[in-house]
Amino acid sequence: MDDPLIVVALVLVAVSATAAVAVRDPARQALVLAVLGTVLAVLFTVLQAPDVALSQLAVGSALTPLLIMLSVRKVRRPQRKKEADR
Amino acid sequence: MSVFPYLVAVWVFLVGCYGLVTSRNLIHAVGCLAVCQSSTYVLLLAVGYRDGATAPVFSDLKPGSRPVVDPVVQALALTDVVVGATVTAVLLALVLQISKLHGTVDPDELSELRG
Amino acid sequence: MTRRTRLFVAALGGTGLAVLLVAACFCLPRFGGAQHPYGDRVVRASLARHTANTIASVNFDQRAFDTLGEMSILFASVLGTVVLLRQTRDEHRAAPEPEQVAVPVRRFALLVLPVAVVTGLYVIAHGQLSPGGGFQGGVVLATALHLLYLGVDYRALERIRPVGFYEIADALAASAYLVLGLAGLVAGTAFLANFLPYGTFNTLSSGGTVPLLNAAIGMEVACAVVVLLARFLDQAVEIEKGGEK
Amino acid sequence: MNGWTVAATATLAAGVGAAAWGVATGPLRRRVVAQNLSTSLACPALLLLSEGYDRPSYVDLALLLALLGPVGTLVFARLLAEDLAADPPRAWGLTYAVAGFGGVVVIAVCVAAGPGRALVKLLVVGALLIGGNLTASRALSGGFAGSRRG
Amino acid sequence: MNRRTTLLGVAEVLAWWAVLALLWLVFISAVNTLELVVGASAALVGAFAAWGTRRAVSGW
Repeated sequence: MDDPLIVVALVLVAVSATAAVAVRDPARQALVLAVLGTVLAVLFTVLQAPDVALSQLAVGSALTPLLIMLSVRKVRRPQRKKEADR
Repeated sequence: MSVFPYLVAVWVFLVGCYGLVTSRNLIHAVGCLAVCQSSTYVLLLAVGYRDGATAPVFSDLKPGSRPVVDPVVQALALTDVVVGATVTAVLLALVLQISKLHGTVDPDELSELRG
Repeated sequence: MTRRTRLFVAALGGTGLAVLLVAACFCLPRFGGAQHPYGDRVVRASLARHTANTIASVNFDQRAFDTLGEMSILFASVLGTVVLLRQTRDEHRAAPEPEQVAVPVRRFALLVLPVAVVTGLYVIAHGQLSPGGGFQGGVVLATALHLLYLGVDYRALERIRPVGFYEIADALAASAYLVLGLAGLVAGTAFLANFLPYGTFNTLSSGGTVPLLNAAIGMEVACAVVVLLARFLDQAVEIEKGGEK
Repeated sequence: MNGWTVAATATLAAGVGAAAWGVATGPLRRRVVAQNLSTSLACPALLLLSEGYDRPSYVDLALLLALLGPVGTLVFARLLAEDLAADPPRAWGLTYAVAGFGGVVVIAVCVAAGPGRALVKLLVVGALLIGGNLTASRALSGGFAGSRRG
Repeated sequence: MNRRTTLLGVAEVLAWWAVLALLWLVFISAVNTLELVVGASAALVGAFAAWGTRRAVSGW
């Protein structure tokens, strides 16, 4: 009945998941993961699962990117210091 | 159309696995694991879908007036989304420890260190 | 094993897995099919227990024991992160430098924070009626608090976020879930059974124990996420290598 | 399918699709803008879906996305501030266009909802959506000027 | 903390409470007593959050 809508959402998920793997820099991957979270939430809405979509929105839009970006900052910092010492 | 959503779930899972195997950065690998996780949600919700149905939430819907999709799979996916995020946090904490101990987050360099 | 052989093995295994998974896909029930025996029964049971949101009924009533398991994973992962990311002896804390944030961004953060808190509470409180519940609302609440880090600076967040308090609240919420389950035993039914009166359909008091378990999970998730993010923020912003100072 | 879901499909395919492509390629300044626009395009799509499925309770999804989408962009604006300061994004035309599109969708959905409590809720979502989108764009282009670490 | 700042603080919390309680009324679909009680307490939590953050920030 709503087939085109479901197909579009599924294709978007497949494309952004592929992009999330293909982008190798963790900071840029976090950006793609944030978009993947939003697209997944839309897919879940289209599949009539608003509860799961809410979960995905709450987690994917801010929490996961924040965790990854904080880890990236922590891992990068000693390297930056080394460059400053050089 | 009748298997396309399942195939998308399989694709997302395999692509995530490919990323895990070829990753040169553990933080990137954790991100790929998150992609793998999301494939399970796609699969579960696709199994629970019913053509022309709506969500089994009756706050703005008269019970029985429209067909509804399967709520069991939704309940499974819902809790796992949040719990999965905290598990991601544990993995990232492990990565931070590795980076502190060895000064690198490249899995190849790490295996050389051990040998 | 060299990188090349490892990739070869992975490609071999991946191809096999792909073939098996695709074959399995064609054996699954048709997408969008009308056969959902468990779903139909769950919807009937949920309506009999006056819970408007069937998913909340599954999570907090019909499969509440399962949610207890999920909650323990959550609790354990918070515990694991706290242990992994504690300050070691060769590290010291450096005070974070104040941040200069553009005025509109700062005002936006200060205005949206209370709105997000109320929205999170709304999502938790209406979990058994409309889409939402403890898991989602808890994450929203915790995210709202961290607007203060994002829009102002870390010291402002530290002033209103005593981590010890959230750790205690996390444990209290986890035990509240257990106590509510045990109350079912005391009331003469089973562990985590829905022993309270079901109330009027589609009101806040409907669903028996569902709203209470929902609130416990909401508090648990909110506190858990705050504690998790506190550890990560400590690591990323304050704790530095080296024992001097 | 009805008019609302067709509009949602078009928004997803053209808008969010373009944002997904933009976030995966190009320089960092384009990626962060694409991430911001992906949330501010998905939110109107969710409003359209809520109207298309005739489920007022789905508006909660759009509300949450309008609240948390800009927070997600602030994460990147904050933690990538040093990289962005060297090469700040300049896409105000696109940002205003997307904000205008969000406004149009909110007005259309409001007209369909008719007067009542639901109308005010939709207006709150619209205000959060547009205000959040513009503030997040502001944060991306030099919102964290004096950022060293902290 | 003198009387003036106390009064200002109370006024601020009350103002936020009114705004947030109104917001709760907008969010919900049906009004009844329990809903109002829960909404009023949630708005109070939000109002104290707003007051606390503004104090922590020192300056608008």
